[in-house]
Parts: sequence; C-alpha cells; structure tokens
Amino acid sequence: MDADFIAQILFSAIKTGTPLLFIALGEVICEKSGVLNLGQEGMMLMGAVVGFLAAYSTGNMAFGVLAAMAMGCVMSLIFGVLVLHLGANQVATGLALTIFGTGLSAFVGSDFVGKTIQGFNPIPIPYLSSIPYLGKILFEHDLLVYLSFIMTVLIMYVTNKTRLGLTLKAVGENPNAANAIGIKVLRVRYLAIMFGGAMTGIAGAYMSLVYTPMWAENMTAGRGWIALALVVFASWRVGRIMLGAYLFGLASIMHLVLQGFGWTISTNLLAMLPYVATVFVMVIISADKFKEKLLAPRSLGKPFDPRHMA
Amino acid sequence: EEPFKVGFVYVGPVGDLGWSYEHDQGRKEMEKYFKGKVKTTYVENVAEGADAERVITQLVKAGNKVIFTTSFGFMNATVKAAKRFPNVVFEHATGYKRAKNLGTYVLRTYEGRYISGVAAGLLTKTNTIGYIGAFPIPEVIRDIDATYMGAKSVNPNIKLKIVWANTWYDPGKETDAANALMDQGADVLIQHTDSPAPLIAAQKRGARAIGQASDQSKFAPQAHIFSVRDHWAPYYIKTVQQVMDGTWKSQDFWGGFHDNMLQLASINPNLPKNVRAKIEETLAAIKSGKLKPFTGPIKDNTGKIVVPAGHSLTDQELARVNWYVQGITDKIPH
Amino acid sequence: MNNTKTAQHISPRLELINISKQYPGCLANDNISLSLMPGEIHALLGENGAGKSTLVKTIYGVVAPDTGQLIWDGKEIEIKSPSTARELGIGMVFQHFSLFETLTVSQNIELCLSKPQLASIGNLAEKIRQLSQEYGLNIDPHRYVHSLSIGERQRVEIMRCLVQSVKLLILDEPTSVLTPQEVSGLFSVLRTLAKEGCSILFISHKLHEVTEICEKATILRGGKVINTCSPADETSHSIAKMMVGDLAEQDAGYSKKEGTEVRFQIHDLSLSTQHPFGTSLKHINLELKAGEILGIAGVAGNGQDELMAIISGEDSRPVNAHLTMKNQPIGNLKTATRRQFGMAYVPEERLGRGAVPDMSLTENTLLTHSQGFIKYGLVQWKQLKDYAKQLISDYSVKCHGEFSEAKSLSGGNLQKFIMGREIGQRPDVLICAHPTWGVDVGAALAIHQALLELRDQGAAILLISEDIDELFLLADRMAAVCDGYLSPIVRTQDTNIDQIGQWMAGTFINNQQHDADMLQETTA
Amino acid sequence: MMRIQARTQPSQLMTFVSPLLAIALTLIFGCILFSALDKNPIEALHVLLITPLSDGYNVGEMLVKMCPLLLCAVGLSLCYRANMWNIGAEGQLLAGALGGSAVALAFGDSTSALALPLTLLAGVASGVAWSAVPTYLKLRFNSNLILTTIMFNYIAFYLLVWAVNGPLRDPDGYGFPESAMFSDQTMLPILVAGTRIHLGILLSLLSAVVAWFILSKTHLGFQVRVFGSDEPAATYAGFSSKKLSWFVMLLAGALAGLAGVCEVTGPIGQLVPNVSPGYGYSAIIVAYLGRLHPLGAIIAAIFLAVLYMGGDLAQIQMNIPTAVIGMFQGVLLFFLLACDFFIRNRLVFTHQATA
Ligand SMILES: Nc1ncnc2c1ncn2[C@@H]1O[C@H](COP(=O)(O)OP(=O)(O)OP(=O)(O)O)[C@@H](O)[C@H]1O
Ligand SMILES: Nc1ncnc2c1ncn2[C@@H]1O[C@H](COP(=O)(O)OP(=O)(O)OP(=O)(O)O)[C@@H](O)[C@H]1O
Ligand SMILES: [Mg+2]
Ligand SMILES: [Mg+2]
Repeated sequence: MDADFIAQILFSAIKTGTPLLFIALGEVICEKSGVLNLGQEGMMLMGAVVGFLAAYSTGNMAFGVLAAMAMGCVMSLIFGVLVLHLGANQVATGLALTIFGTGLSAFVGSDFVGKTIQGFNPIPIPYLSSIPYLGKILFEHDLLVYLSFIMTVLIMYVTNKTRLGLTLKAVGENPNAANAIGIKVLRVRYLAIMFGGAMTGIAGAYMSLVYTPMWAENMTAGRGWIALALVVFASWRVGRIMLGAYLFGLASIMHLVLQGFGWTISTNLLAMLPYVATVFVMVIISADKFKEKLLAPRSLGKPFDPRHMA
Repeated sequence: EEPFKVGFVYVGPVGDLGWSYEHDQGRKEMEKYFKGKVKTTYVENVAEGADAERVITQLVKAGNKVIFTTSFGFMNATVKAAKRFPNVVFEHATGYKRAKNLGTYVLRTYEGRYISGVAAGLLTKTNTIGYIGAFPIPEVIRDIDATYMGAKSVNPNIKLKIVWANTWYDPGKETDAANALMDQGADVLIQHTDSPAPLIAAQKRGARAIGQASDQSKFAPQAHIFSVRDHWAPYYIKTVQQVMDGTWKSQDFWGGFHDNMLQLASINPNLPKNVRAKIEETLAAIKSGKLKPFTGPIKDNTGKIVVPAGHSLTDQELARVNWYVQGITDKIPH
Repeated sequence: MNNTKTAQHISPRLELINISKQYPGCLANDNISLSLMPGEIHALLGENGAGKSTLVKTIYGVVAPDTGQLIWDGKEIEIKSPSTARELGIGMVFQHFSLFETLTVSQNIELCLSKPQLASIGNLAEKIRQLSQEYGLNIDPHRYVHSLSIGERQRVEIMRCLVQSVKLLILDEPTSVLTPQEVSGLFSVLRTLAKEGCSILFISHKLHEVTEICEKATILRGGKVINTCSPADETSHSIAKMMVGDLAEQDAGYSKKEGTEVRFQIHDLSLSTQHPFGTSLKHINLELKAGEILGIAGVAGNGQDELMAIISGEDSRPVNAHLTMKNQPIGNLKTATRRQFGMAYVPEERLGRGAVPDMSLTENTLLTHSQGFIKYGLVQWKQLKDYAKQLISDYSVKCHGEFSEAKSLSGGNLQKFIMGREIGQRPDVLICAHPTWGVDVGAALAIHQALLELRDQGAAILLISEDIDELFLLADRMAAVCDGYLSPIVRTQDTNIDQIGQWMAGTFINNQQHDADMLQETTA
Repeated sequence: MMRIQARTQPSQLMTFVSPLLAIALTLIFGCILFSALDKNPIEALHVLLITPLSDGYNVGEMLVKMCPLLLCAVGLSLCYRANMWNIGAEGQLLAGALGGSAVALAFGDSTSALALPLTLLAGVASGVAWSAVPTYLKLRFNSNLILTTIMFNYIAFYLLVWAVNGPLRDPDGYGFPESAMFSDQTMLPILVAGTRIHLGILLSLLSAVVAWFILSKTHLGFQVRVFGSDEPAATYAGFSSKKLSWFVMLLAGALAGLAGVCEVTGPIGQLVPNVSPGYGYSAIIVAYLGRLHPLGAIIAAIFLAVLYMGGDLAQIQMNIPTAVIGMFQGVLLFFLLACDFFIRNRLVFTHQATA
C-alpha cells in the first residue's frame, strides 16, 4: 500500500463522506434548535430528483443545486408545520416524511430514469492542488465538495462565535425561557429546519449531479440514516461532524477496498462493517451519560407550543 | 375479439435501467409486434417473498394466459402457481425448476462476457481488469470465468480484480466499487450490476468500461467500449406465439447471440482498428457456434481439471459452475 | 435614570387601563387598571392563580392582552414583544427563571440586548463587572450559569435588566428562593434603584416583605383588582384578609411535640451526585423520631433533591448500613420495597412526578398504592375506583370526579389529593417536600392539619421546605442544608429565623472539613 | 371568524375521529392525484381499497399480508407507549426468520412433532436476541435507540444474506441464495383449505388481544403506561425503568421474531433474502394509525394490508405505478398527524370583531 494509493483512498473517502457531511451539518443546526428531523432520507431523495430534473431541463448545474435546495426547504416546511404548528410527534413526522419522499421522488423521477447529464467536473485549485499528497486528497474535488468545506467553517463560526449561534443554543436548551425573553422560538426553529432541508437538498443534488450524475429510484440507499447517526456520533460538534463524515465515508468504501487485497471474509459480513462501526462508535461516544447530558440540546424532540406556556 | 393476455412480474422498478428495464423493453417490443392481438400487464417492485405468489395469482385471475416471472427469487412461487393453475403457461427466468406448464429461460451472458474479456484484455494498459460482482451465484461466477478466459486468450499477463458490491442495483455503491477497483490499478471495468454508475466513474478517471444489460453508451461516450444488451423480445414473441398456436412445450431455454437475445450495442467508434476487428471476429465465432468458451481442458484455480479436453459444458453443467478458472487468484466468497 | 423625587408626582410612568386576558377555561385578567409612578415600589398581591404573572407578562410583551390600553410616559403604546418592552426600559425577573444553563453569564445577558444596545455598551463583560460593583451584586460574567447558585442566578436576571437603563423593573416572586440574608441584599438593590427613579413592580406571597419595602399595593383576586392600599398602613394579617377574603384563622402556633423512638436514621453518608448540575452530599447525619416533624430548611439546589432521592430509594446506591429504618438497614432497597416497609413520600413537583398529568385520579391512586389493589398481577379497578372516590371526598379535592385527569386539577387540589394518597398508606415514615408551595391559604391549612394529625398518630415526618415560616410553624425540630452539608438539628423552640437563615448560608460548615471534601471530590 | 383554541382536556372523541378524518382526507387527496394521472379516481379507489376484500381468496391474502404487520405493530405500540423508540422491528423480523429457518432446516425431513414448535421458538428467541442487544446498549451505554435499532436492521439483513449464501444455502439449489424448501412438518398448518391462511394469523390476532389485556388490565401494563407517559412519576412510584424497558423491547422482539418465522414457515416455505418487503418499517405506520393501541393495530394492519394489495391490483388493473402507493401512505400519515392536532385543540367560531 503506497502513499499514492492511500491518498487516493482518502480522496474517495472525502467524496463518499460529502453527502453525509451536508446532511449532518443541516441536521445539527436543526437539532441545536431542539428539533429532531428523521425525514432526511426522504428530503434527500427529493433533492436528488428535483436537482436532476432542473439540471437536465435547463442544462445548468447551479440551477439544479438551487432547485434541490428549494425542494429540501419545501419538504422541511411540511415537517415544520406539522411539528411546530400542529404539535405532531417529531419522530413519527420524520418517518412519514421519509416514506412520502421516497414515493414522491420515484413518481416524479419516473420519466427521467435513463437520462444523462454531464455532471460537475472536478476543479483542481491552482497551487493548493500541487501540494504533495494533501493537494491530491483535498484540492482536486468538484465545487460542491469545496462548498461543503466552506459550509463547515461557516457553521462552525456561526455556532461558536455569533449571536445567532447563541440564540440557536438558547432555543434548543430552553424554549420557554427563550420565548420569555422575546426570542421568536418558532421562527428560529422554522429557519433551522429549513436550513437543514436546504443542506439535505444539496446532499441529494450531490448524489444525482456529482456522485453518479443520473437519477435512479432510491439512489440514496440509506445515507440519510447514517448522517443522523453521525450527528450523535459527533455529539453536536461541527468539527467532529466533518471528521466523522469522512470516517464514515472511509468505512463504507473500506469493504470494497479490502476485497481488492484478496481478503476471503464473506463480502456480506464485510458489508456490515459501516453499520457495526456506527453502533460501536455510538456506544463509545454516548457511554458517558454525564457528558451527553451536557452536550445534547436539552429540548431535543420535545414539542414547544407558546399557546400552552404557563 | 378479446386480446390474448400476457402478464409480467418484475423484481425491480422498470426504471432500474438494467434487468427489469430490459424485460420491460422486451414486453413492449412484443406487444408492438402483435399489433393489438396481445395485451400485456406488468407488476413492478414485487418482493421475492410471500407477495410473489399472490401477485402471480392475481395476474392469473385477471385473465392472463402466459405469465413471465423474471427473477430467480420468484421460482418457488411460480412453481406453486403452476401447480394451482394447470391451464396457464408460466415462464420463469434463470430458474431450474420446470413442470408441464412451467418453462425456464436464461441468457448466455457468458458469451457477452467472453467478448468483454477479449476487448478488455486488448485495451488495458495496466494489464488489470476490474470486475464488479453482484452476488456470488453461478451465473455471476460463470461470467467471471468467461471474462477471464476471454482476456487471457489475447493477453497472457492479464490480472482480474473482483469486488463484490452485494447489490444488483445501488448507483452509489457501484461507484464506490468502481473507484476501489481503479484505485488498485484497474483501467477497464466490467460489471455484473445494473446501474450505469461504474461507466460514469470510469469516464471521470479516464478509464474504460463495458455497459451492462442495456445500451449505456450515452452515459459515458468516451469510456464506453460497448454494451452487452439483454434482448428478451425474440423469446417473448416466440413463446407467446407458440402458446397462441398451441405448440408451446415446457423447456429450459438458453438464448445467446445466436438467437439475437444478446446484442453488442454501440461499439465505440474510436476503438483501435485491431481491437474492433478482434471483437467482431470473436462475436462471429460465438454466433456461429464455432467458439464455445467453456470447452476443455479447463482447470479451476486449485489446479483440478473441471472440464476435460474436448468437452464443452452442457447447459445443465453450465448451470452448476461454482469454481474460478485457473489464473483467478481470489476465492469465491459467500 | 436622572428623574428626581420631585418630578415623580407629575405623571405616572405606566398606566394600565382595563386590561383583560382570557385563557381557555379561565379569565386570568379581568378589567385590570393600575398606575405606577417613577421611583415607586409597587406590590402586586393575590392568591395563587389570581392573575399576577399574567398581568406582568402582558406588560413585558410576553402575553398579548385581549383588550385594554397601556400608557407609557403619557403615550398609549402597544408592547408586542419583550424586545419592545426592553427598548422602552422595562426589565423583568421571571418567576421561573429564563436563563440558559449552558451559556455563560455574559452570553445570557447578551441575548437580551439589541444590536444597538450592545454596540453602545461596548465591552459587555466590563460593564457587568462595573454594575456588579455599583450595586453589590458580585457576578462573574464568564461563569456558566449551571455553576451558579439560585441566588446568583437571580442576580444575573437582575443584571440583565440593569445593563440597559431600566425605568421599570418587574420582579415576579423574587424572594421565594432566597435566604433571608440574600433577601435583604436584594432589597437594598431595589431601594437604590427606586431612588434613581426606577419604578418597581414587586410580586410576593410574603406579606411582611411587602410591608417592609412597598409604598403601594394592588390586590388581585380571580383576575380582578379588588383593592389597593398602602402597605405601611396595614398589617400582614389585614392584607391577607383582603387577598383571600374570608380567611380561616391561620394560627401562628401549633403545639410542638417531642418524638419517641428513632424510626429512621442516616449515618455519616457522603455521596457524589449523578447529575451534571447536582450537589454532592457530604457527611449527612440525621435521626428521625416517631411522633415528630423534623424540618429541613435550605435554598433550592443545596442537596435537597439528592437527599430526597436517597431517602426515598430513587437513588439506591448508598451502602446499606448508612441508612436504617426501624433498625433495619435499607440503603440498598428500591423505592417500591421501602414503600412496602412503611415509607411514604410526597415529592416537590406534584404534576409530572407526584401524579401523571394524563392519567385519571383513579390511576394516579394506583401509582403508589399497589398493595391491596393487585391480585395475580391484575389491577382491581373497581375497588381502586371506590378508594379514589373516598380519597377525593375525605380530603375535599375539588374535581369532576375520580376519572378527572390529574392535570385538570388546580395545584392546591392536586396537592391535597397527593397528600391524602400518601397519608392513606398509613406510613411509619413520611417524607414530604414543599407541601404547600404555591398552594393558597385555605388548602395550605388543610394540608397542615393533615400532617399534624399524622404526626399525632405516631408517624415520623421529614419536612423539606424553602419556606422558613412554614417550617417554624410545623416542625418540632429543625436543621438546614447548604452545599450538601446538613447542619446540626435543634428543637424549634431553641432557635430563631436568624440562626436558621445563617445556617442556610452555610455558616455551620467547618472549613477544614470542607477543604478535605473538595480535595476528595476533585481527586475522585 | 374562526380561531384555534387549546382544549382544556384532550378530546376522547377526536382520538377516534382523527384517523377516520385522516383517511377521508387521504381519499380526497387520492381522488385529486388519480384524476391528475388521468385515471378514474372512483375506480382507482375501488381497486385500491375494495377489491382486496372482494372475494374469499383476496381476503385470505389480505390476512396473510396483515399477519407480520400486526405482529410487529403490536410490539412497537407497546414500545412507543413506553417511549422506547424501537425502529428495529425489521431487523428483529429478519433475525426471527433466520433463526427459525436454521432450526427448520436442521430438522430436515424429520417427522418429529417438536419440529414446528421448536422452529417457532427459535424464531421468537432470535427476535428477542436481536432486540436485546440495542436495549442493552441503551440501558448500559446510553446509546441512541433509534439509531442502533436502524443499524441492527442493516446488520440483520446482511447476516441473513450471508446465511442464505453460505451455511443455509440449498446444496441442490445450483448455488442460488436460497435455502431448501422446508418439510411439511415445519410448516405452519393452513387453517382454511385452498387459501394461505395459516396459524400465524391466529397468533397475530391473539397477540394483539393479549397485549391489550396486559396494557389495560395488569399492573405491569399500568407500569408501562406510566413509564411512557411520565418517566419521573414512574421513578417516583418505584417502577423499574430498566425492567420495563426490557419488557417492552423483548416483547416487541419476540413478536417481530415470530412474524419473521411465520413468514418463512407460512407463505414462503423457505429462507430467501427478501423475507420482508419492509414490514418492520410499515409496522411503524400501523402502530401510529392504531393509536398505539393493540386493538387499534388490528384495524390499522388490515387497512395497510389492503392498501398494499390494492397497490399491486392497481398496477394489474389500471397500470398505476407503485411509487404512487408510497406517496399515498406518506400522505395518509401526514394527515393523521395533522388531525391529531384537534385532539388537543379545537376550532372556535367567534363573532367578535378583531381588536
Ligand atoms: N398559558 C395559560 N393557559 C391557560 N391558562 C393559564 C395560562 N397561564 C395561566 N393560566 C391561568 O391563568 C390564571 C392566572 O395565572 P397567573 O399565573 O397569572 O397567576 P398568578 O397570580 O401569577 O399565580 P401564582 O401566585 O401561582 O404565581 C390561573 O388560573 C392559571 O391557571
Ligand atoms: N395551562 C392550562 N390550561 C388550561 N387550564 C388551566 C391551565 N392551567 C390551569 N388551568 C385551569 O385553571 C384553573 C386554575 O388553576 P391554578 O393552578 O392556577 O389554580 P389556583 O388558582 O392556583 O389554585 P390552587 O390554589 O389550588 O393552586 C384550574 O382549574 C385549571 O384547570
Ligand atoms: Mg396555583
Ligand atoms: Mg405567578
């Protein structure tokens, strides 16, 4: 295993981890505001199909990404209205969103199966990409991967350094108190949910415009769920989410890579690897109850209704 | 006059671009051929569990006289239905259980693989072919053997790297598998999974690949060498005609290039002349029956003779291939 | 802030005219009018549910009134949100604090300021330090709120109001969680503010405090203003009469009793907390005797919850021998076993812990009454229903019947029900937390009576409360907790509010002991 | 003027009306959808909802489809009642199918009377084992149950695929990933000749009744309800949260495992990779549709079974793609969740002008 080969694998791990990163970044904002959205898979599929449709019909990739973001927002709004205004159970609503999105995307996309588009091309960044190894791993990607880098830094900045971040944290910790001091809790939560939707939309677009530039039913194959696990894995910290996304990316290609070395372990058992690893890591991360209590947004998953406030 | 009704049961969505898609193409072509005399119905996304038997029964109850069940997993459900409805003709793809009113049919995909191997063996610069397997079932093993033998016939230094994706269809995973193979030096990819994702991945990295099941050239015009297209229509037309005529008999049918049930689609015009010539020569030899890939002597990769000299495997023997030919260093996983 | 006393009489700072607010099922504010002068400390009084919090939330923009006008400095205004209120110079300290534990003091304060305010302040932390000195509040801007005591938290809430120049400060029951010493600290801050011209609206159930610092008082009952008075001219008793109308004579003294044999004992127990923001218990020694009420005073968050948990068995980590009941070690027994052994327990939060909000009173009876109503694992619903009916009538619980959901009851009635349920187990030992917290006078009286009766029947009762007055009223012996330590136990007759108040602030803690404990905690 | 107002008490009536209202709204949505697809909406809804119940054969098939849904949903209802967010019925079902098959195959052609009971037992035990692990991880390591159970679904699937490709593969099956057919001794008895109505269906109905009995008549059930509705109260009352968590999770695992083994020993008759077309996930919808009430789950399971069968029939008779059915289910759930709003709130009509 030479250094180039390792660089190549890390490069692939970043590509594989990028859709997870997008979703998890959106979801972490959503969860920081106290809302658990399990509908990622459905939103992602809708993002993928709409992104593809838009890019296919206009020939404009950027338009495809925007359309996917918009679609993600719309899907998350359905979720938002049910959960925030109608006080529906967040877990059940999220699941419904996934079921709905899976069906709807298949329906909408049925005429576009087998159509092709060019897809985003990699754009090596001048100078940076010529750094030995590191350049190859980090700076020979396509625009959306760079966007994910930027979003990570941006979100890290916003959550840790700005008043917006404080507000978000306040709403997620104690919505009643936040409401009492005049923070518009529902507005913050709507925005957080929609941001999450938009990010998941991009993740969908990444699948259908970059990763495999085509539309196929159910093409996200469970990535939305993994991304949700990732947020817990990272204990709601943005930097860790990025690291985690690439680790998960690595885990999910590792069984394919290992086969190439002539491993004789059953491929089915190897295919369990990412899932077993997820469980394993989650156990380690959350074993410290004390810490988890400090880190998890305290009102996560609990409904808030200003009308019912005493 | 009432049209003659024919039912199809698909395992995937008709939009999978691969297996179910080509069956559906065959259905459409057949329906067109009979110009209104035949009416077809299909059910897609039928799970290979308890549902299959019900769906088949419902098709029978809806008046279908011939029913094609197009995935291996429908075998026992089809057998049961055939027992219950002796007056309906059943045709099950890729299976091995037959009855008076139940026939089976399968493609000689290994013929296509052999040609793929030849083309890949000539085109590779790294002498490494990457092969994406779906599940280690006989059909897939057989095709890997054929690929290797084809490649070896033109390139003695050839190496075959195999990665099992554990899926018939998952574009993301197929992309990962393609990338893993290219990371390990493969520059020509062959796949036994259904999506065009590996072709796209190959094109992105300047490698080459062969399209699977349907004509996938448009997904990656530069990388695409050719597609081995499944072409079910001739069989569907023939079978339905026979049933209508009352001449149908249960049999185990193997269709290949000779029967026009496999086609080389969209051979890349930019291939070197000699490669193209070799491809066409091999195709002709297979079509005419002069070249039968599984002709002895063949040793498996433990060194045991599995096909004695002078013998060509019969269809029954082909159905049971569960060894790698000598030269493939991997073990068959499970 | 530079209003002078003489300017006061010119125009009111705030006038409320006919404010009404309807909640589903109750009219919380009914045509309330009120006016407030600059520099005036004005009390808002009334029994529970009278509508005080609703009214001040209206002023602060949290609740929108259905009808009525607000006049601020002579102009009619509409306060749509707390930020509007803050811009006008209205600050509020909530009954239930509105602080965020995972943020620091200065972050908490920052959240309440608008961008221009923040910009005009410049360095917020510096400003907090400066004000902190000016008013003697003693707040470190960089500490996390979860590491602060309740008293400190309240100072943070006040600081929130001070960083913007405040013209009206609203305090909703600010003293219920403070030690007497802290209360007097608060009062001096309020007096300073008032002198600077700030108006203060002060809600409290402690009438002696009202007579101490308020110039005027408005009394609400059932959402209506029923009286205004000037507290200096009244006694606590006469105000109380205005509040509740016909007041059953609230006796200042019940007879005190001496306990007999020791029923329950805690023996040198130290235990680290399981909660990130909890308090560890240190060297607790306690003897509870049959036929007495032992009162434990203390400000919330000083280890009461942890103490309750180990006594009730919710936390069964202690070594067996540290806890004994009727001379049997019980430290490792679970709650259910202890209950069978004769212990009953009334928790602090009645709804959500003492009773399941969404379940009927019948079902809530079963919560702690499993013996007798379970046969072969099956619930004897019929007997249970009859028993619940009995409880409701015995303790005159106002409700629609035994099928009413717990959450449909008012706080006081639910508390009566829970007390009845626990007393109904004929316990040998009853542990009781804040039995009359937020309960109005009539209900409180009934609850007191029930407790004394149980004591006279020979039960041992442990009473944990933040309300010193109540403890002095009921307890035969007393102690205080602070920072996880328990003070010595003394007979009520032999002590006074001052001493207990000092103990609540921790004066009994031996410094050497404390340092040793801290060392142990950090190394553990 | 219409205004939304919170109710002082949740409405009992709406608890029952809400699912009906949701179904009605979904039907209206369906009409619009099918019209937009150029299909006759009345005919489509007829095929979708009525035809599956139109004759004996269809009713039998509907029951076959209902069985695994109901078994899983009953267990999930209990879990959700206790606030245990178990999304793992799918994996537990697969584990049950796998474990049961292993025993059934081990019996081979034996005519032992123990064959079937032991096979069923093995299925149940495997389901229990599969839910025990995430439960343990939650209780011991505090890991997120939703996510671990989802991961265990995937792991169970690959384990099953591994088994049918390896140790349990039919040696005479040409290497295809399927087990041999089970012998008649290990197959569930058919209750009505000429149909596929098997003993498992009876067991599923029984399980719902038993679960209802436990929940409403026993102390254990009471504890589960308290625990789910108000955990601090359960702690206060001294109910062991661990014990209750184990109880609901293992029961759910057992029922899902039973569902799995009933599928392989009932309508399928062998172990195949696709034992379940996602029953474990659909059961979540069933549980909610049934108001997390075991008896409600029966009606909900029937409804969903009808909808699934209707989906296939709609393809056969009207050429409507399957994707539409998925959408239909999602919309149904949305409407249901939305209608629940009116359990806690109501519309009031006011004549008062706005201030
Ligand atoms: N959000 C709400 N929805 C419905 N009713 C409410 C709400 N908030 C308060 N109420 C009711 O309005 C009435 C007045 O409540 P409020 O909190 O103003 O009383 P209070 O005088 O502050 O009482 P306390 O002394 O207990 O704090 C009570 O009956 C209360 O139950
Ligand atoms: N959030 C709420 N929503 C609807 N009704 C409420 C709400 N809070 C309280 N109520 C109703 O308002 C009434 C008064 O409740 P509250 O708890 O304020 O009583 P209270 O006047 O304080 O009596 P007590 O002194 O017994 O505590 C109760 O009957 C209760 O049902
Ligand atoms: Mg009250
Ligand atoms: Mg109040």
